[in-house]
Amino acid sequence: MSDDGLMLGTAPDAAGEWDGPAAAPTGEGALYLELDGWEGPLDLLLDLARRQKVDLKAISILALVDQYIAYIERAEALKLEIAADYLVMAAWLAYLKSAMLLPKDEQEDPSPEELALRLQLRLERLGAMRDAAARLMARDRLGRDVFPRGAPEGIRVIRKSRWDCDYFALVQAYGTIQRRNEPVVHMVRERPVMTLDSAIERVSSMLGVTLNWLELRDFLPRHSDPRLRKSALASSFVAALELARLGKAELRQEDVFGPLHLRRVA
Amino acid sequence: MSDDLTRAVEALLFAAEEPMSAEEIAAHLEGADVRAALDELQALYRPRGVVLVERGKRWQFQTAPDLAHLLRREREQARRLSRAATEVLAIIAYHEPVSRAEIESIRGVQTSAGTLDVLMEAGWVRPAGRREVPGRPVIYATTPDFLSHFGLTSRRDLPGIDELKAAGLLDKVDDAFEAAFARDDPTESAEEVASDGERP
Amino acid sequence: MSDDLTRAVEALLFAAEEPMSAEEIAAHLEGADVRAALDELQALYRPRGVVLVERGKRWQFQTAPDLAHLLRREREQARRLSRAATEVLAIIAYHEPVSRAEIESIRGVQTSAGTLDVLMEAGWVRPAGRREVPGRPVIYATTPDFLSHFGLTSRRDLPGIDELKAAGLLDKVDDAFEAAFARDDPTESAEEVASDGERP
Repeated sequence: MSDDGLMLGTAPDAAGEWDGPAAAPTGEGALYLELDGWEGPLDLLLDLARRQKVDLKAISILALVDQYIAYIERAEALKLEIAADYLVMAAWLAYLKSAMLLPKDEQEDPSPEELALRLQLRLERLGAMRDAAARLMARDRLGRDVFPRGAPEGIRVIRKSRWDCDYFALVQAYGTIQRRNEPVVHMVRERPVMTLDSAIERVSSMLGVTLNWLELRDFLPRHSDPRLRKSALASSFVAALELARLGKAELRQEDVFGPLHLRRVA
Repeated sequence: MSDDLTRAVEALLFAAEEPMSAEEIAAHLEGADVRAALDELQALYRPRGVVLVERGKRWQFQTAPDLAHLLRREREQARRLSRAATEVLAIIAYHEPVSRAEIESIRGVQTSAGTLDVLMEAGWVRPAGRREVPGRPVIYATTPDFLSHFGLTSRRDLPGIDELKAAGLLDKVDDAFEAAFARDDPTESAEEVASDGERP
Repeated sequence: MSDDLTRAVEALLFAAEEPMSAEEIAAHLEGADVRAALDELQALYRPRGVVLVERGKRWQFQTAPDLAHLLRREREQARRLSRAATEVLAIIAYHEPVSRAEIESIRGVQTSAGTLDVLMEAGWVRPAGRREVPGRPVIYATTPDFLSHFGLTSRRDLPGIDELKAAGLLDKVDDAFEAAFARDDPTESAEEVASDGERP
């Protein structure tokens, strides 16, 4: 970026100030006091270049360098405080000038012609944008020169809902309310169950009949209510475990989920 | 057409934030006589989409009355009625005319004002006077639009309690659950399933 | 003169609070093709105190520029932009999209964050994504409001943009340098010029 020494600016521009620095004065004498009026060395260089009153393409870089250095020296002589980037630019320009005055075969790379061209190109671009900004600001601006309608009626989009509900939902809702409103009575139903005590009694008495292995299902009451059978199966299983724990019976199961057999311990 | 004065009056009225009297307009134009310009502009704009009108000696541009509808564009959006609103609608349909307090006592929950608003916005419910009891509460009824939306000739077409029962819509939740559960278990006897359904 | 569609477009644009695109206008008019109506209105209003202008594909009525002296409100003088802000705005408008580093390389000074903020607050500049180079810097562009405010139909209307483009003044210094140096010094070999451009 700063290969040609021109991106030296470190001082931020006058941001946020709506009434920025006054336009640079044109009188020679006023130049001394207006160092703060420029936004960096490039800005000052452009202003000096424009004083040559020639197209920036035809600018004399050598003359420009002399003007800049003379300007900075005058400011120093007046003991004005000069921002570092202006001094760096002055040093760079002094180097450029000496290089330009050297015989061509002693020149280093990049050549002073290249550096001068880059400087000229940059000044041209900055100048072009400065002119463009001025032309832009001079246009007929909305709210300053031309005006929109003062009191527009405005265009409104009114969002309207089309509500949707079907017959079934309506009737179902009424059913829900009716159901909700019926008096709530909690009743515990009597269920046919076999208690653990009766299962233990039943299983041990049946085991007493034989010494053979019996399947657990053989202990269940036959032809009974299926719900009673479920309960009896659970109770009889727990009864079998209990009897085994008490050492009164032994259990055998051949495979996982296979029939469970038990017999009396002799 | 317009001379400079007419153009100036036109621009002033266009940019003005409030209607302007002829005197106010003239004050902006070095006291020129703007009467003729106003008449000219009024005639010029008469057939247009925008017209110049005088109200109480003040002048302003406004949209031509026949085009005012363009400025208020409606956009319809289908929305499903909430469960609460559906319930309120059903209560009004079955019990009309009915007050809000009555609706709430039937539903067993408070009903927000917005719910009734939605039903009135939908055009299905209307206020139908006041109940002559202390507090004179507003009572609500359904509208003809309600009948046509739900394909009913009259409110008598709504299914009665018995029909709701037959359709299973009044079944208690746990009864319905038992019935469904029993069906899944083929060992359960048919008698038992039937008797379950009748148990109180 | 005007048929109904033209009147409708006229009314909508008069009533609108913001400039409207042809598509937005059409959306209010059941998708009618409004292009001819816009052209007719623009021609009709051209000599008047109020004119119809197109700004960045959006249309709006506004007062005629030559009447500015009658309408300018002294006390409401728009806040003046700083010179830095006007320059940054011009650089963004003529080069968009452009990164802050690119703006700085043209101006030769750092740009404080406040300068861009001022332009974004005015609604003239917006971030327009990131440049896909190392560091992915944010790039900036102008807005439709920028075109409206400065009375530009499109960016092609920017004062002198064609000349600037033709003169290569919108090209980067490096590119211009290569082109100019190669042209000015035909003895220079292509390699050397290329290597110049790559110097860190």
